[in-house]
Order: sequence, then structure tokens, then C-alpha cells
Amino acid sequence: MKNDQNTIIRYTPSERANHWVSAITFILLALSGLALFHPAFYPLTQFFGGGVWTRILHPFIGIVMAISFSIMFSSFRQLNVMTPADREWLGHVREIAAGNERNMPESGKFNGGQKVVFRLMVSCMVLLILSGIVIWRSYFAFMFPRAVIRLSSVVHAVSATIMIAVIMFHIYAGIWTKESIDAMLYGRVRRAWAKQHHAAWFRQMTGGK
Amino acid sequence: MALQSLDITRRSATTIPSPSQRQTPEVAKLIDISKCIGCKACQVACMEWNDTRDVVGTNHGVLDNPMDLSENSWTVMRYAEVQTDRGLEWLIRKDGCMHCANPGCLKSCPAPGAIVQYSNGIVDFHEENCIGCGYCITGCPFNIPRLSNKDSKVYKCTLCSDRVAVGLEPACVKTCPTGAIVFGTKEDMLHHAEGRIADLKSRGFADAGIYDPKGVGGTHVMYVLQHADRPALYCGLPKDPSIGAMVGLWKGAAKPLASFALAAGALGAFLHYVTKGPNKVSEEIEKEFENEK
Amino acid sequence: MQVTRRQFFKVCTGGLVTSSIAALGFSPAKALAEVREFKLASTTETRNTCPYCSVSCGLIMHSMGDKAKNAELSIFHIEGDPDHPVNRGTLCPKGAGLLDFIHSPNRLRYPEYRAPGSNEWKRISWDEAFDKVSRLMKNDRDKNFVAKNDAGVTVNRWLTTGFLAASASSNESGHVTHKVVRSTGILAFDNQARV
Amino acid sequence: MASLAPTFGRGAMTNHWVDIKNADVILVMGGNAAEAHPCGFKWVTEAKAHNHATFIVIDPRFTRSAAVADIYAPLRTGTDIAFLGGLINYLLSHDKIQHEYVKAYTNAAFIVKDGYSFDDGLFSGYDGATHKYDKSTWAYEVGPDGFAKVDETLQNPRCVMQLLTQHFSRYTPDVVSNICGTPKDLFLKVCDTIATTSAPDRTMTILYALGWTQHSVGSQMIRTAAMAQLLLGNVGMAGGGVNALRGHSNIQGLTDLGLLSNLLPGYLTLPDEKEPDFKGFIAKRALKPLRPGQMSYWQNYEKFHVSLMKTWFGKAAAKENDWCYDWLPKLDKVYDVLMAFELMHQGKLNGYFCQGFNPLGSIPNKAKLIDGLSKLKYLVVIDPLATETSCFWENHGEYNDVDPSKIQTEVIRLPSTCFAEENGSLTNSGRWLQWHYKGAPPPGDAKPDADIMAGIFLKLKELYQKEGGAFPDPILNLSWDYKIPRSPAPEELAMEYNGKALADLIDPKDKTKTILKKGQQLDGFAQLMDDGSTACGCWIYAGAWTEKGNMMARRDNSDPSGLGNTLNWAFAWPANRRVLYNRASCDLSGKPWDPKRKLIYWDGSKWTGADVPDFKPDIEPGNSMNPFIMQPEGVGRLFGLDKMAEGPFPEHYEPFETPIDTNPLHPKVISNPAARVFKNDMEAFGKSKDYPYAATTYRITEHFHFWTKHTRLAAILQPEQFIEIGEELAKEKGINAGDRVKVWSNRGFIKAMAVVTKRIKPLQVNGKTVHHVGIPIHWGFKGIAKSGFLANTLTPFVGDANTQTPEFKSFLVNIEKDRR
Repeated sequence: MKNDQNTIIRYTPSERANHWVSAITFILLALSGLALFHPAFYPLTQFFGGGVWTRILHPFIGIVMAISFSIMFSSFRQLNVMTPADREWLGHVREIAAGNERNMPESGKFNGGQKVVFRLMVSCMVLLILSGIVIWRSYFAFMFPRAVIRLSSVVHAVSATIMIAVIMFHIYAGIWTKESIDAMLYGRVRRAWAKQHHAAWFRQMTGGK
Repeated sequence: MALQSLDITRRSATTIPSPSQRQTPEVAKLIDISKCIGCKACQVACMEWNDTRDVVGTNHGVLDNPMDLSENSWTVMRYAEVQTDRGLEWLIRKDGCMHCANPGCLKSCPAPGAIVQYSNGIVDFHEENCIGCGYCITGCPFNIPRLSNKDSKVYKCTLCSDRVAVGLEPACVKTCPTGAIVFGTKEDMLHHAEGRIADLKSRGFADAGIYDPKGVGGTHVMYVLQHADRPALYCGLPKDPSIGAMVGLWKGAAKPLASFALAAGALGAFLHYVTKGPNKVSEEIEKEFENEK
Repeated sequence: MQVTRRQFFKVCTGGLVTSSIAALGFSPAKALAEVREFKLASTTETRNTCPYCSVSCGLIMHSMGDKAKNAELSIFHIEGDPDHPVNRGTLCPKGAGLLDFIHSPNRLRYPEYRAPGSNEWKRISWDEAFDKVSRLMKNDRDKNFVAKNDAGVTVNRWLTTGFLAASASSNESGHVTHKVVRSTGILAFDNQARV
Repeated sequence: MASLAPTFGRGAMTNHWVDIKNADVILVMGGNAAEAHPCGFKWVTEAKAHNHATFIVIDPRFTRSAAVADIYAPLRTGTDIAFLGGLINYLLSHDKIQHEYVKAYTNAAFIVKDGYSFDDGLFSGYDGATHKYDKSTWAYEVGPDGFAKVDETLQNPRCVMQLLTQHFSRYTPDVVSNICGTPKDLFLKVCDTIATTSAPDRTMTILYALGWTQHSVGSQMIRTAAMAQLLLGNVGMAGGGVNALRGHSNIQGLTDLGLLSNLLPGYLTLPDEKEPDFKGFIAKRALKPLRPGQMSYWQNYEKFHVSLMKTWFGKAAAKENDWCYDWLPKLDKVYDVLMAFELMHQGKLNGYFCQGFNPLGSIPNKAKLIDGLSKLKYLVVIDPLATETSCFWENHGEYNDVDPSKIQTEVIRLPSTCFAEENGSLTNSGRWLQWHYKGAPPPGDAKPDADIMAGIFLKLKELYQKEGGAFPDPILNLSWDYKIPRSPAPEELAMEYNGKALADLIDPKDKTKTILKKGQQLDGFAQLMDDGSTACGCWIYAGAWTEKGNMMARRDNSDPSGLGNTLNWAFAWPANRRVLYNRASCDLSGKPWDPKRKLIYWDGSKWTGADVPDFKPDIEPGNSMNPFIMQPEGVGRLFGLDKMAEGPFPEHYEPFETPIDTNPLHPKVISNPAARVFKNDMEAFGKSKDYPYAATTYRITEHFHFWTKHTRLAAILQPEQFIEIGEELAKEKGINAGDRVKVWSNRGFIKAMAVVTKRIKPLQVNGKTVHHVGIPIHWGFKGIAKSGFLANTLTPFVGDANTQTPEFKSFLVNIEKDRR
């Protein structure tokens, strides 16, 4: 997308780069995690060089994602403060799902839905990291009693499921809302897109024009 | 040997049933603690047969040694000096895999075929399939499997599946000098235990009994206890072991629920997309910005 | 852009859908399981007796090799002899570990000699060893042999060298040892019966 | 052993391992069968499981045997005679003896010579200067017919029964409890249980080992037990007897073969220098019956001796030279291993051979041993393993702190094969000779012991042939007609000790019949002759390799009687008998006391049954011949005559290092008055004020002496040296389990890990609290297990007065936490 007047900057290159690090590591984690979670997904271990490599790599990839995710968290934390408008937006969530955006209140850079997603992801990430360390057999598991490990195993599985579901939703939202992916791919969005989906942000960025 | 691979009741991380038409008798090892002198012959026979050697360690102020199960010690004697109403009793328990009918390790294992349960009741680890995640350690109600530092695989008592497969008793059973460990069909072992319990009762052990915990579906390694009412006396033998709610949740409900939830989510998204169409920028706004082009 | 969307679509949705189908029972994972190969399937079996305590448990020793000329037998497994009336196949911890006695790194392999004041062993041949021992014996015996005691009675004894016999060597060794030792007139002769 | 022979006639386990299953009561005392003999101990658990037997353990420590016992009673180490004396008193005073048996099969009715007395700790005839007894009064009254006098009513005040009752009447339960520290109620419970076996249909077996022998009164401890068994009628019975559990796989065999200072094979004895004359030598040993009609089997002594000499010296042994009588070395005293090390210490020994024996670990007072070995000119070690003895000159820090440059001993170390690498036989505790086969070649250049002895001998012979020298005759004439002289085959040697006919043997009853042709193997010792027509290397082993072949290799384990006498499995001496004195299992009329234990019986024409009769097979019941056929009087001895050093009846003496400084029975005679104590060793005894704790050494089940520290599997099970103390002492001394402690006696110190246990409890003895310190042996400065101290650094250099077995089981130490 050209860097012309029709577009405005939504994400900086470093934000984009970091997002994709998180995204890629997440995909790898989801695939390897699912492989170890349900036998049906075990063949996914082939992507990682077999079961043993999957077991070895998964926690290290997790660490990369955790670092990348925490950078993302610190840069987007302020932008994800929930406002009354966001709450109102969330109250109309069924309408937007049905394709009717008319009654939606104006959103800032992130709408209420995105902020909920952000919160869910942060919570899951914290749980995954903590529980992941507890069940990381090679280095840490021997430090914990088995009851804690068992609890952590459940926490890890449940929070991972939620995380995957939320990210699936996140990805679908990106596909469903046309041109959104441009923002994360090229950093810029068309002004029309910005006005349509994030009117308040659009105003803030352009002074209303 | 090839046939043996068919005589499988369960395999870890495998959703399809194993060939299960052959019916082999269920076997069991019975450990009569009232006959055990704690000589550790079973520990040696186990290492000798299985070609493992634990480290030469140090003394820790007790007779136990090696102090715990390890990837090389698949069985250890645990010594408890207990003061009961009969005076001092030295209760010596041979610890090792119990070969549960409903094995927590197998349930927890994510690697297909790394843990199998044969139709004779033996729960065996197949290290070549093991990925070293240690989930079996998490899932075991008796804290038995041990992860090797050398190869990151998990090891435990096989009940000498290689010996049993050719019609021999396990190495520890054969060697036991006092006959505290006996082996046979589970039915015969239960019968043998009855006789032992009657003898113990006649010698004043009113609470003598068998340890074959139902919480794990019964075991293929059973104990005769002088004090069956207090298994904890025997170096913390659990009273009512079971796979546990957490492991049940993790390896039980969570697996299908999560899979279906995710599948449903994906399907829902797809249907939403094809029914409602994409969320594009509205015509009005497109027009508004038309001029700018 | 379109391509990118499709990629996401494929990876996420498609992957999950096929996985879900697999979850319904079409697992491609193959789990073969076999027990460890039975290691005694073809060995040379030899009957023996445990050399430790006096229960004298029967043993079956399993050796690698079939006694063919070019194969050197090496014992790799020992277990109790189930036919033996006393041990009936059982072995105590010492007996069950006999394999490591046979193969102990501290087994002696060669005759060795330690010279007076020396701090080391020197490997010698059997001939050298027998020469040295017999020479030391003869010198001492010739010098100190007592043919008659003070009262003039024939006593024919050699008191300046002693012999401690084994406790686990065979009766045949014991028989020949006794013969040899008494023929020299040694009286300071004992075995481990006391300790 | 030195007490079983005087009591019953033969120094060996009376019964055998499998027979233990027939017992109703099993007493383990002076031993720890579960730890030291686990596979033999299985027959205890079998007796419990299938015979509903009661199992009693008496030991200072709650051992692994005690872990499966029905009754456990503690006692202070070294006080077993007091305990068993109390038992005898209990049996007599509660009339719990088997009267018919005692009257017929023991010397209870025999009249003891006038002059015999016991007073204040000493028997008649004591000489305080030499510490020896004149034993002439310890004898029977002999009538003009040459037979001992008896009183069948047992009422004569000089009869054994009366003297016995009087002697042990002092051992009341209170006295026992005061000396042993055993709670009185427990003592009585034990007595009560044992007393039940006085019934003819109940038996008790006693299993003991070095826990009895390794005391300065060890032999008398065993004798007390043997006497109790006679009173209960348990000797000769299936499931009865006094069973010495030998420590090593072939120590029974090597003792049978006479590898001891004063013995010849088959319990024949070497001549003393006071016996210059062959006839006198034989006459003293070929004992005439002391009662009418007795077998007194030693009457055949000359046959055994002559046949031995024919084996050793072949043609050179002839009637004319009294069968080489002069070639045998004559004793002036007994040169047991303690004496040998004393001589070494005095610089009187120049050369020493250690064949499969590690005396540096096995003989008391290591410091003295190192000193002695350092004074030798040469030391030859024949062993499969790198023993401490062969390396005594190596410096191993505090474990063996010596300076090699100052040790002038030449050491030659010769590698021998181990069991797996040779054919041959071992004799187990139950007297079974079992053949074994080679499974692999030895490592490196190691050779069998027989080849090593042959190599040394042939070289020595060559030197004497070439150079001449001191009295070479026995060396030059030693028979050595093995097919390969430098490597005598085990089979040849076995055939040699079995013996063969040197001429055709004619049946004395029917001169037309030839029993054996010249050169044929003997069937048994009954065929031995005193005219030089038979050769036999060990008369009790005759029958081991007959014309039928190797009887020791027989492998038929069938047991038709169910009593465990597998008569076609291997060969048992004597004459394949499995239960010694089995004639005593029947009453006088030849009917088994207990039909369930029908070992042998009289079938109207001969003795027969599940065992080989230990009796003349055609002697009818009712005849006066009695079951103990080796004894001139034919009966078991309650009164031990002059066979023991300290007295005909056992008496409690304290260990030489006693924690109570007195003997509550007779304070003037504290310890064994007849024990041999060397001067410097007496000085090395410690006193209870400096060394307040009673110590005892022992084996643990994971290890075998000093061998298994060289094997990885055993080293894994118990890797590091430890000692055991009770919780009370640990608390007093501020020692926690797993602390490193220092234990020292008047002779040295060791350091080890502390195992603190409930299994060792303080005992109340003579108004004093006595704590025990348990000291397992097994570690040293060579091996795969962690290096440790040889435990004999601590032990006193004194032995039993009869056997010179060292007092490893009772001495004094002090202990503290090692604050290094």
C-alpha cells in the first residue's frame, strides 16, 4: 500500500514485526501444544521433527512468545484501557456481528471487542507461562509437588484452549473485517477504513478530515 | 514376539481400539510384607535382569539405598520402624510400579504407543516411543516413573514383560529368598493372599488384609499388609489411590471438550462468514473518500 | 492480500477441521508395541553353586557363545536353579549380583610382584612367580626346619612359614592344598572356619 | 563346631536347610539367618506358612530376622549362656523335658567321678598360673568292667541329671534378666514357647552362626543350646537339631578336609610331640565303647588314618615305617591364625600364604596385623580379587596409614579363578557336597587354585631334587600321579579323596566274594582297611565318587517323604545321611516319636525310611546300641567330660571387655578363666569407664564379607560404611541419622555414617544402662564401594578357649560425632 494521503499509519514497523513474532510463535505453540494434548493432533509433531523435538521445542518457543507478547503488552497497554464508550460498544456486539454497524458507538484505535480480546490474551498468557514452567519436566517440574503439577497441567490445557479460541476469533475478525490485515502487514490503513471502523481514532489522527 | 504386539488392551495416545480378540489370563505379583526381610535381592535381580546399574551413592543414615526409585532402580525397599500395640515392627515395603488396571500414566501419556497395557495386565513403557514429557509422572497415583537424565526417557518396572511373555516369572519374584513375592494369575494370587491373611490373623494381626486398590481399578501388583487398615504405615502407601480429579479433568473431559469447542468455533466462524459476508467499509464512507482519490 | 487470506484460512480453519475429523477416529498414528527380546533365548547354560554363604544355592549361568571353537564364552546372566532343593531358584542380594563379582574390575588378571620398600606392583609371568615363591619357601624351610625337638623327639615341623587356606575354594583345591602344605611340615595352617 | 562334637559326636550342622521346614518352633539366636543366609532362611518362612511354626529371635539388635519373628527378645551381647542356662533351669524346674529321650539317649544317668566340683565360677582342677584346667576329675565313674556307671533312676546325687539341675539352679529368671537385660516377662514367654517342644510330636530347631562362635565363650554358648535340645528330645528329629550355619560356601568342606593347624582330613588329628609312638597315637583315638554294645565308631580310626597316608604318600607309606608316621609334623601347640599373627608380631614368622583369605579384614586388631605383615620376609596371596591383605603396604590415607618405603616384605600376588571358571564341589552347611561346572574362562592369566598349588609344589620339589635340603622325603614322595602334573583335574582330585582299593577287597564274611577289584573306587568308608589295601584322602567323603560315578553331581530332587530329604540330590557326608543321629527320632522300640516325622524306622529286619539310617542298619531295637554312634558311650552328652576347655557344664563368663566390670554370678571370676590371652593383647583391653558402650560387629544382608565391595551391584545397595545406634544413645550424644561419627576402642578408631534406629534399645543390666553400638563389617580401602575403615581396627585379639575364634561380637567402644 502506497504511502500516500489516502492512508494513515496504524502500526509502526517494530510493532508489526513483534506482532508477527508473537503470531508465528503462537501458531507453532498451538500446533505443538495440540499435538501433545490430544492424540488426534499427534501427527502435528511431524512439523517439529517428531514427538521428542516437539516436547523439547514447545517450551522454548513459549518463552519467545512470552517475551514478544510482553513487549506487545507494554506498547498496547495504554491503548487498551476500557472506556464507557467501549462498554457501550460491547453492548451492541450482536448488531455488528450481524453486519449492522449503524448503531455502533465510535471506537478509538481499538474497539471494545479488541480490548476484551487483549485482556483474555494477557490473562491466558500469564497462566500459560506460570503453569508451563511448573510442568516443564526437564528443568522445573522436579521442584514442585505432584498436586501442583497436576493443577498446572489442567490450567495449561484450559488456558491454552481459551487462548487458541480467542486467537482464532482474533484471526477471523481480521479476515472478516476486510482490509484489517493490511494494517498489520503494511502498517497503514485507508482513511475510509479508519473512519468506518475506528472513527474516534480516525478523528484523532486526522483532526476530523 | 510378533503376536505379543497384538495382545494389547490399551495404548497411550491412541484413539482407535487395539486388536483385542485374544484372551490371555491376567497375571499379578503379590508382595507379602509379613514375609519380607528387606534383603534387597529383588533390587539386584531387577538391575541384573534389566541391565541397569544405579549409581554407587552414599549412606543417608538409614538402611534404604538407593534412596528412591530412579531410571536404573525400578524397585526399592522402603524401611519403616513403627511402634504399634505389638511393640516395634519393622515394615519393609518393596516399592515399584503397581501395574494398575486403570493406569494414570497411560492415561496421561501424549505419545502414541509409549505406554501400553497388555491383556495380561502388565503396563509397559516403550521408551522408543517416549518423548520425555513426563506427563506419566504427573499422572501416576503412586509416583513411580522416573525420567532419565541420560536419554530423557521414562523408565519403570516392566513386570519383566519379556520374561512373562515367554512364560517365566519376573526376575524379582524368582529371586525372592523368603517367598515374600509370588507371581501367578491374579485369581490365584488373590487366593494365595487369602491363606496368608488367615495365617496373619491367627498370629494376632486382626487387620491383616490385601492391598488391591479399587480406585485405580485394582492392581497387578498387590500387597499383603499386616495392617491393611493403615497402609500409610508402610512408608506412605496411599490409602485410596486414584488417578485424581485434576488428571481426570486434564486427560478426560478437557480433551474432547476443548477439541470440539475449537472445532465448533472454527465452523461457526466459517458459517458466519458465508452467511453474513465480510465486514467491508460502507458505501457511504467509500463515497465520502472518493473525492480524495 | 487474497493469497494471504487463503493461507490463514488453510492453516487455521482447514487444519483444525481436518484435525477434528481425525479426532473422530481417523487417527493416522500407528503404535506398535513389543516386549524386549527375551535375552536367554539361546545361551550356553552351566550349572554352578553360589560361592558366598554355606546355603550353597544352585545357579544357572548363562554365557554368550555356544562353545564353538572361535567363540569365547562370557557369562552375562546368572539366576537361581529352580531344580535345586534348597534355593528352588531364589537368590539373595549377593547371589543375584554374582555377575558383577565375576566381572569385577578388581579381579586379578596376572601374577604380580611387589619388591621390598617398593610402592608398586610389577607384572610377572607364572614361571617367575613359581620360581620366586618356591625359592623363598626353600630358603626359609632349609634354614628353620625343626627335625627334632629339644627332647630329641622327631617332630619334622616347619614353624616359620604359615598358610591360610581359603573358605570358598573347592574341596578338590582344599584336598590338594592340604597335601602340599602338610608335606612341607607347616603347622601354622588355618582356614576361615573361625571368622 | 568344637562344642557339637563333644556333645553329639560330630562337629557339623545336625540337620539341613530344607529340614528347617519341619520345625514347630524355630529359634534364631547367635545368628541372623535372614540377613546372612536368606535363601536358607526361606525354610523358616515355609515352616511358618505350612507348619504354623512359631519363630523366635533373640539378639541385641532387632534384626531383619526379627522383622518376621513372632517373638523377639533383646539381650546384651555376650550373655547367651546366661539366657540359655536360664532356659535349662526353666525346663528342669517346670518338668518340661522329654523324659524317655533324656533317660535313654543322653548321659543324664551317668555317674560323675568323685572330685568333680564347681565353686564360685571355677570347676575343679584350675591352675591360676597357666590359666588351664587339670581335667582329670571331669569324667565318669568307671566300673571294674571298664564301663561307665549309671543310675537309671537319675536319683544318685552324683549323676549327671542331679549335677546339671544343681548347676543351673542359679540361673533364675531374675538372674537372667539382670545379666542379659532381657525383660523377665519376655524371657519367660520364650521359655514357655520353647518348652512346648518337649512333647514328642513337637520339635524345635536352633539356627546359629558366628553370633555365638565369635565370643570368648562361644563354644560353650553352642553347648548350652545343644544341651537344651537334648533335654527337649529334639536332636535327631526332623525339624530339630542344632544347626550351625556356616559363613562361607565351603568352610564346611575345608574343615572336613582338615585344613586347620591340628587336624588331618575327616576330623582325624595330627600327633602331638608327646606322641612319638604310632601305636599310642592310634590307641588314644580309637576309642573303646564306654557302655556295653555301643558302636563307638572311632574304633575304626586306624583304617581312616592309614588310608589317608596311602593317598598322600603312596607306596612310601608302609606298615614298616608306621605309614610315614614320622613324616607328619608334630604339634607342640596349636598354631591357629591368632597364634600365627602373634608370632608374626613377635618376628618369629618369615613367610605367609593367604589363599582366598583376607586376614587383614578378618582377624582382630588391624594395627597388630599390619605390624605383623610388615615383619614378614615374604607374603604370597592367592586370590581372585585385589584384597586389602595383598595391598597392606599401600598407603590409603587414614584408611591405611602406612609408609610403603619402610615395609620390606616381598609380596607375590597370584590370580586365581572364581567359582564360575572351574569344575569342583563345595560342601554346604548341611554337609551336602555339590558339584559345579565351569561356565567361562577366567580373566587374564588367572589359574585354578589347584594349578597354583601344583605349580608351587612342582617347583619346590624340583629344587629339592636338584639341591637337596632339610628333610625332603615327604616332598619328594608326595603322590602326584595326575595326568597333567601341573594341572590336576578336579575330577582326579575328587576320585582321590573318595578313595580306591589298592588291592582286591575280599568280603570278610564270604571269602569267595570280591567286594572291589584293585583300582576301583570305594563305595563308602565301611570298606576302608588298616592294612594299606585302601587309599582314601578324606574318609567321611568316601562315597562321593564311586564306581557309579560322581555322586556329588546327582540332580534328582525327588522328595517322596515330603520331609525334604532328597537322597538322590548330590551327596551328603557321612554316607549320604541327611539328618544326623536320626536313630534318635525313634523310641527305644524303633517306633518314630512322631509319626509325622518318620525319618527312619525298624521294619522288622532293618532300619529304613526317608533317610539313610545313622546307625548300624541291622541292629534290632531293644539292643543296647544307642543313637550317638560316634560317642564311646553312645549317648548325647549333657555332661561334657573333658572335651571343653572351660568345663563340663557351660557357665556364664563376661566378655573380656565387659560394660559392667563384673560378673554378677561370681565377681572373682569375671571372664573365661581358660582363655588364651597374649600379654600385649591383655594390655590392649579397654575398660568401661573409658569405653562405656557394648559393641558388636556383624554382616548385613547386602554384602558378603569383604568380597562384594568389589561388585557394583552390592556396592549400589550399601555404598558407604555405617554404624548403628539406638535413638536414646544418639540423643545423649547429639548424633543425628546421617551424621558422620567416630567410634574408637582401645585399639584404634573408625569413622562412619550413623544410622539411628529404634531397633537398638538400651538395656538395664546389673543396675546399669547398657547401650549397644552395632558395627557392620564389609568396607575397606579396596573396592568399588566407598572406601571405609576395616572394622577390625576396633576388635580385641582374644579367642574362644576351644577354637580360638576371635571375640568379634562383644567389646567396648566410645562414640562421638565426628567434628572435622
